[in-house]
Amino acid sequence: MNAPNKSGWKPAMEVADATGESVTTTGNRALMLEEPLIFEIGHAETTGVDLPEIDPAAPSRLGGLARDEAIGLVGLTEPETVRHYTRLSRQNYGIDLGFFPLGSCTMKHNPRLNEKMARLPGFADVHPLQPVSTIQGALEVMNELAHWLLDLTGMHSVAMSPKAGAHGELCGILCIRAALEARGDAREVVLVPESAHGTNPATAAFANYRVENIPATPQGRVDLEALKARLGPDVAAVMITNPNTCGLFEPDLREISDAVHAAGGFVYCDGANFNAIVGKVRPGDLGVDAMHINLHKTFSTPHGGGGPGSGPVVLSEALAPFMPLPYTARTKDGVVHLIEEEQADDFAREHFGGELSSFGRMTAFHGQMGMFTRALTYMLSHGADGLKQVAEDAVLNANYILRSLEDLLHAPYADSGPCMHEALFGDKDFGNGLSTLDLAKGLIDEGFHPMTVYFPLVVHGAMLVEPTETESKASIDQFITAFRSLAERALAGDESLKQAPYFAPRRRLDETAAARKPKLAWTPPEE
Amino acid sequence: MNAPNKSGWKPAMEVADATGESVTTTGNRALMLEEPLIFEIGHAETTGVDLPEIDPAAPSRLGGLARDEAIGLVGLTEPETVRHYTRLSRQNYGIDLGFFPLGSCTMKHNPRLNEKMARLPGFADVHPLQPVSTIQGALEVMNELAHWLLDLTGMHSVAMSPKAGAHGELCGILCIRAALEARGDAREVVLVPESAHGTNPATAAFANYRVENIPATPQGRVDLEALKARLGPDVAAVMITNPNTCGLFEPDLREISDAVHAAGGFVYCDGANFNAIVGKVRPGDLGVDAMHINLHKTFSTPHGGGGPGSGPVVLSEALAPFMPLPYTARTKDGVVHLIEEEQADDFAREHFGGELSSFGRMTAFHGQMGMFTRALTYMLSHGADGLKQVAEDAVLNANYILRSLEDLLHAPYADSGPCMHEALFGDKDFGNGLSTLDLAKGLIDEGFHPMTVYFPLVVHGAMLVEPTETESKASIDQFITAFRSLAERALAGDESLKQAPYFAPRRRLDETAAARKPKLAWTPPEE
Amino acid sequence: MRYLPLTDTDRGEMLAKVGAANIDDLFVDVPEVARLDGPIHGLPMHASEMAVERHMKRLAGKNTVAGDVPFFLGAGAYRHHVPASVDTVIQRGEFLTAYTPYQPEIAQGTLQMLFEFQTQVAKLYGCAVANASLYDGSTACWEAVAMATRVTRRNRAVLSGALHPHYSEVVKTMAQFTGDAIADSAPAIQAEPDMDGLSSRIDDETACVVVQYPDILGRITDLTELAHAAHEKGALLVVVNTEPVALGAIKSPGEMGADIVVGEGQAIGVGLQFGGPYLGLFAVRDPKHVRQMPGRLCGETLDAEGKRGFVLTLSTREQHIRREKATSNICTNSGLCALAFSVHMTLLGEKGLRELAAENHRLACIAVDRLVQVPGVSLLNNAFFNEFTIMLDCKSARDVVRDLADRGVLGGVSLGRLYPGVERLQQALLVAVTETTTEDDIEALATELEAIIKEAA
Amino acid sequence: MRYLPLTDTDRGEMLAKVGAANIDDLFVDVPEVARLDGPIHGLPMHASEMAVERHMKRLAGKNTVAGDVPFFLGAGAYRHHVPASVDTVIQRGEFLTAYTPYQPEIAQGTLQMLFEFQTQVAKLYGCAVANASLYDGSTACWEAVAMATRVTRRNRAVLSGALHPHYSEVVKTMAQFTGDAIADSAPAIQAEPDMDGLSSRIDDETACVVVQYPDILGRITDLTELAHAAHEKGALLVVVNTEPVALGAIKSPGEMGADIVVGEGQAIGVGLQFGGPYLGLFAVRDPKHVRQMPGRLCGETLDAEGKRGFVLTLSTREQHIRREKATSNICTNSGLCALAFSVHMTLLGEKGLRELAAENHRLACIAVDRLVQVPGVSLLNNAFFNEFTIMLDCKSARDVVRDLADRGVLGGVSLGRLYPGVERLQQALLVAVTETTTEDDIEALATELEAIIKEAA
Ligand SMILES: Cc1ncc(COP(=O)(O)O)c(C=O)c1O
Ligand SMILES: Cc1ncc(COP(=O)(O)O)c(C=O)c1O
Repeated sequence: MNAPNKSGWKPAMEVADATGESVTTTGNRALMLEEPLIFEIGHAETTGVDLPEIDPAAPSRLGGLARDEAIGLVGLTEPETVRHYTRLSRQNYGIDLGFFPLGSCTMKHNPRLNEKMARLPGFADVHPLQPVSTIQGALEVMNELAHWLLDLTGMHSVAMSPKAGAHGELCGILCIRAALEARGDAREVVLVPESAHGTNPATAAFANYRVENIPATPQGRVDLEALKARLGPDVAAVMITNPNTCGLFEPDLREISDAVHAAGGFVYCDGANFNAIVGKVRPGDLGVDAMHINLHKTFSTPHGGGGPGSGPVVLSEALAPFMPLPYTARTKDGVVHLIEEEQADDFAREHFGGELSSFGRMTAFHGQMGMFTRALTYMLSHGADGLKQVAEDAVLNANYILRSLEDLLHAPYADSGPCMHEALFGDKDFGNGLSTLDLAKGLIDEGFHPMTVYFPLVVHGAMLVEPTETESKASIDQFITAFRSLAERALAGDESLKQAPYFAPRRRLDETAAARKPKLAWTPPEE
Repeated sequence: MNAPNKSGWKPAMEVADATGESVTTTGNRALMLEEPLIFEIGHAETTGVDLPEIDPAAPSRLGGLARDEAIGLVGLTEPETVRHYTRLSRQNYGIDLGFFPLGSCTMKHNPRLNEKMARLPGFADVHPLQPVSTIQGALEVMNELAHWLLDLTGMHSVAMSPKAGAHGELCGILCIRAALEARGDAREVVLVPESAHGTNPATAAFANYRVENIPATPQGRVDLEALKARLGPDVAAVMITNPNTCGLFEPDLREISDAVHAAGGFVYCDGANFNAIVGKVRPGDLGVDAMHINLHKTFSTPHGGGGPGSGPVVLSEALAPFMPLPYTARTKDGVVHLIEEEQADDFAREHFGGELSSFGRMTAFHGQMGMFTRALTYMLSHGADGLKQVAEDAVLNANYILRSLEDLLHAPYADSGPCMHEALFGDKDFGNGLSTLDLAKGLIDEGFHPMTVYFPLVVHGAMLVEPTETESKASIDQFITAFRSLAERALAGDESLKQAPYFAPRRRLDETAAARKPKLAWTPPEE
Repeated sequence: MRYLPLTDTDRGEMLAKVGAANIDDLFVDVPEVARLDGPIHGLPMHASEMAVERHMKRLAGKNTVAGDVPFFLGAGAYRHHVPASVDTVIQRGEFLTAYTPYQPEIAQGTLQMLFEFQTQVAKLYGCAVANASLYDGSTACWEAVAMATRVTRRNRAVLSGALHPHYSEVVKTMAQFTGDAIADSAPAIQAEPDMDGLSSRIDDETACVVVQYPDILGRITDLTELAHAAHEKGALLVVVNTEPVALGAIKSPGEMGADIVVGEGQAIGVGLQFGGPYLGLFAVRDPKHVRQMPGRLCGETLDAEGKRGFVLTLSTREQHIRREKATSNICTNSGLCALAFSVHMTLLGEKGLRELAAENHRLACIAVDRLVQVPGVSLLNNAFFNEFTIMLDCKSARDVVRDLADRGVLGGVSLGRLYPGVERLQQALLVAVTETTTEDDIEALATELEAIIKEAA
Repeated sequence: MRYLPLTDTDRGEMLAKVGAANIDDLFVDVPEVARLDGPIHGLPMHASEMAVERHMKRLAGKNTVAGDVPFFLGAGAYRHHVPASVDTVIQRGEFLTAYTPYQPEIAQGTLQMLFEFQTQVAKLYGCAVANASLYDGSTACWEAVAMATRVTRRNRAVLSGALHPHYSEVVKTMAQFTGDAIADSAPAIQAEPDMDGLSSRIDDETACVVVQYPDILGRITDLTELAHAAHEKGALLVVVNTEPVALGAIKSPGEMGADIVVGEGQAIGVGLQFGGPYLGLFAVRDPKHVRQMPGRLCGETLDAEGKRGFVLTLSTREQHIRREKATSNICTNSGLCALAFSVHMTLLGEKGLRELAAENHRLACIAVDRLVQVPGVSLLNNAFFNEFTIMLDCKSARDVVRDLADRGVLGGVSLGRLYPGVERLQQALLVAVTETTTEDDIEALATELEAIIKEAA
């Protein structure tokens, strides 16, 4: 409805002087509401639950350890609580509000049927240690989900318990270490591209591997020949992200896998970007040995402001025997078994014809059931046909953005062909010292969540735009218009961008001060 | 946290010239997001549900009336739908966001347990015409609620089916008409105070009564002597609101009732303000014959942006036989009966010792079940002790506001003693032509919902502030500070208030233009 | 107490501020004799969430849940699948806990939604303008009659015999008091409604003729002739619809010449809820009648900066402005149900609504075909959408419904339940089928019906 | 498809813009041989909400719902009543559909909540600083051990035998690979844990000693001595708590000298959910250890206008900045569970938490008193909070649990389930009692237990 402004626009509202003084007595601005901390409005004697008063004469068998000092908590009544969190929530951006093209994070719509199904008492109100006869439905969910994951990836087995992507990486790398150790082959190095997500090197280091770089081509892919040259008996694994963090497919993955296998190593694939290829190609067909799947990305479980996630790991036949306990499996008689430490060997002997050399246990209980129900609901909703369409639309949206901005913005790999689910840009040629951060903050004023910035590290001022498939063309077109306007201003060196955002609940926050003298918990104001 | 501004503050942001041009390309301002109409973004071929495609060869037994033309609807997918309504919702104020002192509307907190209980499949997924043996729980809810309502009001019977307060008024007045007609006494006049809510005269007129004014005292109460003087054989009923719409208790209600009864008429009490006295005094003890109870006020069912409500009507013994069908009743054997047209007479004879002369039926089915479950949940939560505390806190909050502002603002009845649940002010002495509306719009900028304005009609520029009991002292104190600052500006004639609100999703809207050439439905833009 | 934020300290400070020694000083106006001194006797004291939840669950457990059994009830309330996102939206605090949008600058969410809702209803009904909702279909029906008397300045209404009996009851109840004359009757048991008979009852004093479409027996008839007949006599045609999904498959009342179209919106987005809250829809074909409409209307306008916005408009029709001269006494309406309807309708869209209607009709056809195979069962209707009337070869369909319930099937609504006195209707059973009905459900109904009829014979 | 907004027209226009003839032109990098040409074989096609809901409900129906039966399971996952408003808050789209708050200007909601959460956890644990959550208690336990090795530059950890066996398993699994040495054992069946034995295992190479409080058998012991013993040797005391409600009744680990306190937060706000997602809590008593902590931290700061605001801080500890040198590889954590915890904790407050704890303990005492009346049942613990160990006079508590389940009672967690190999534990049954347990539930357990033991005898 509004015509795009011409580049060079200046905000009408000047930055207030930094006195913190406000234009209303309350500091509120109509529906943009300030909210104190609970510790500033709650009381020790206030509560939002109705429980029996404590009977001081009641018997106590606490071994003389009854708390005598105050804990220091405060309570709010229900009206105050609902209002506190509602007001806080209104200072947040989410997918439900608008376009959230945070590259590598796959911020797709979170279907509400998922939420409804996860709340069925038959899933939500079940204890993980109930006798197996009383949890057959839960085990079936895990099994059905496992079935989908294996069919979609073309892999042999799947470890369900990892709690998120990074935990899944650890699971995969530990399977690899266990497999190598099982054959008495202690290797030391894991190769990781510079463009990899931080969790990749962190995971490898955590498993006591030395991390070395995989060289890249100018087209943003793994340099096959250089990699081959580096392979040797010290290399335990290569960790490759596919599609990679530049939003590009690794065309040589099959050959990489073959080379790694030939050198006695394993291929770990970071599956965070599986959304681009689900239903289009199966990682198992590309020689991958282990890959985590972020159910909170490809399979639409909500990110919840930072988690929880879920990171099942699909495994090749070579790694399957080492997967962590517990796992579930359905035997030919249709019964679903929860395999824990106790039964693992018997079960493996009887049904898989060999002993399980599980490397151990990664977590208490059996994994992120609440995410399994959501992800399975999503898979059943989309079906095999829908999931294929998901990948296609996600990739189409990203290419559309790439081609709609490449004339204006530095797009480092645009010439190398189509991208996958992400369009990548850099801040080359921005004027007056402006950088990616300024453009990102400008997007906030325009009503968008910024893309991922400064990642991957291989591109200067990287801007990684992942639209996902749940965005309409109209929405993407509006984003492109706003992005172009901002890019023009950044290229022209419009300094007003340095102070963006102007309209968000907060102006730019001082992160340096926060880290210099960290204040990480509320403390009572000094009198 | 922020010091109150001194009176005379001027907003930093000037009103833009009325070109509709925006400071961002999108028109958004960070989290304050613009949203088009569904008809501007949807498509006829888009849908957010997955249903089988239509088989054109399928048999059709539609009597040749199959629709051939397009309906003209548009659809959105689920992601677009959730976002559309989420963005719209963010342009709304609700109790969950902040203080909502809308007088006469009792905007108290809506407990979330109510919502949860109403959604139990045993209540939500039950058809009103199921065989009675399959709906015993639903009937018990109605009966239990009826029981509470009767105990709290000290009345004889209750008609459960009215759909909101105004529907309840109609129910009560029709009971009165039926009772009078039953005794062959056709009367013509209903007396209503000038301060009454618009639904009172509208209801009386609807039931074919002539409406006449009840005179008021300078203290804002019914003028007992004047009323007595007017009573006579033509007066069918007086309609009195208690506490009245000035937020005051009618101390003479018992005497009024006696006088009305002596003159052969009935007393209808508008119970919209029951929240002020629940558990403190029973209308039945004051001689009331009929009173509706807005479950969506006193008993915390949500207003939902305009409804649904629920308006059960408690009745005196004299009116009970005339109440509308259906009703429910529990017999001595503990069984709960749904009494419809068919059983009414038999049932009344057997259990109440007389025939029912019900005036008929006010609605299909049995009333607002979804509100009954919520209201009952609320009553059980508060209990008899809690409900008493509700009234006390509601009245205390209102008096606190009255006494915190009366030095500054015209408070017409402040001298006559304590108020009940509402504090009433007028805009006397505002400078420069400013009025109540301007102060109200200023409150919007401060992050509050304005109080009720220009009602009751008996006070110039009335401002009716109803805090309810679910507001904390801190919240009320903040409101008082902001209100004082605005009042000072209004009294000083600060013209900047005439353009408030400055920060809301919309500036003042042109209501005159809207009414002059009404546009009440979307039409495609002309090419 | 969990909903009461004042602490005892607060209360003390506030009493001091208002100059009261104790709380009862603020209740001085209450006559001494009437003042209660403790919590009301006989009622329980406050209870925890957990305790209340247990109590309510116990009550809920005593009802048979429609979704748990083969289910065929309709008669003005239909069980459709409501997408999960509808509830997500209506639980947003900004919608749930808002009041009527009296302050439009901070109520654009509700207002724009109402504008969209009005447009959706108008289109569905084939009308120009719809209002922002009334209580339910039955009260909307009465409001239509009342409006027709205002428009025509006549006070006689002719009701079709095949109008939902609760709706006729409501109209007749109200008319008793307003002095309007109402003519009606119970439906005749025949495959087609007697439209000629209905037309012939329209005369020069008739304000309106009211007809249901599809009617209470599930029958569908062209209303064009009836519209002509009414218009010829200067009367209005009021069409009542209780199943909006039907209008995804059949012509709209507006198309056929209806002047006022009203109905129950419950079937879309709202759910069964044991009969309420439901959603009254109200629309007029001719915009000139707008100023006689009851209820709220939302209209488009501009704000001081020239931006489009929405407001409640034409309020001079309403009680809060016009008082005893208002077009209706309605105040609180069905806002949140209108939102649920609008969200569901937006999810459906043109395509989804048509598919939904087709699926309902498809399954209804399957049900009919199966049920008429049961010995002693015959179909009354020539035409139907998703509800139809079957005649049972036994004394009382009402008893059959109870027997079916005992066998775990909620088999429909007997006309005996709706028209207890009317002998000729006692063998008729109204059966509704929606997209939520499975073929297994149909089979269960047929099987149990067969068994019951056999036993009775 | 209901989640895919692109229309075929859109797709056509967009393909034209990107210069592709068809969608597969965009997948050219995928090796020909690996490209799939149709939907993957063997998987179903897309399905309606209704169909999916039916399927999922069928599966859910195969589980026994804890709330439907007398229920006594604990062992690291507790069933507490979660107030209805908790779910309202966590379903707000602005919380549910947000990502990690990388753009603080439009993530103050999440950030302020995390700051409040960190404060609540720190206070509960008697610590100075808590982080913004980890996956769950067991992984938090491992992270504590790993942090202790960083802080002390030693790599031996001593685990109490009464640490939850899943937690020890996780620690031992991880240590296998990091090269840390872990000493542990299954618990001894005695009324008091052997703290002296544990102390005696701490030596100069010990990075930390890890002890659970209340422990896996429900026992409660003062840890002050153990803290001294550890500190004397330069080791850290890591205390694990799996039932945060207990800390409303008993001293905090911080008070007793714990250096790192970790635990499972599930009991407050999160619910059972068959074991996940849960909520890892992590806190340190001494602020000087902050820079060695794993996971995200939210800190207070000012914005450019001088207004208070919150940001993620000290990120140089984290993988996205520090990569292979990070303190942990964690990225996604348990944000929404932290919100649920924080909302519930805010509703409880000091008063509510203490009352909740007292009510749990009261009912546990009643349960103990009743159960020891059952012939063949004896109590192990001297002290307990809401969970305790009973010894059954029969071969296998595990079989008893299964028998109880067949009789409709979920009667607890047998130690045999947790320690399958350990003979001496097979007769022990862990019983948890919370505010959701009724006296009828306790009676049912006692009665059925008595019957089973009798039958077995
Ligand atoms: C490429 C990549 N790898 C790994 C991860 C880590 O996954 P998680 O956050 O689920 O632990 C992410 C998540 O942001 C990612 O984008
Ligand atoms: C005093 C008074 N009477 C009657 C009513 C009408 O009630 P309802 O809106 O429930 O129809 C109201 C509601 O605003 C009111 O405040």
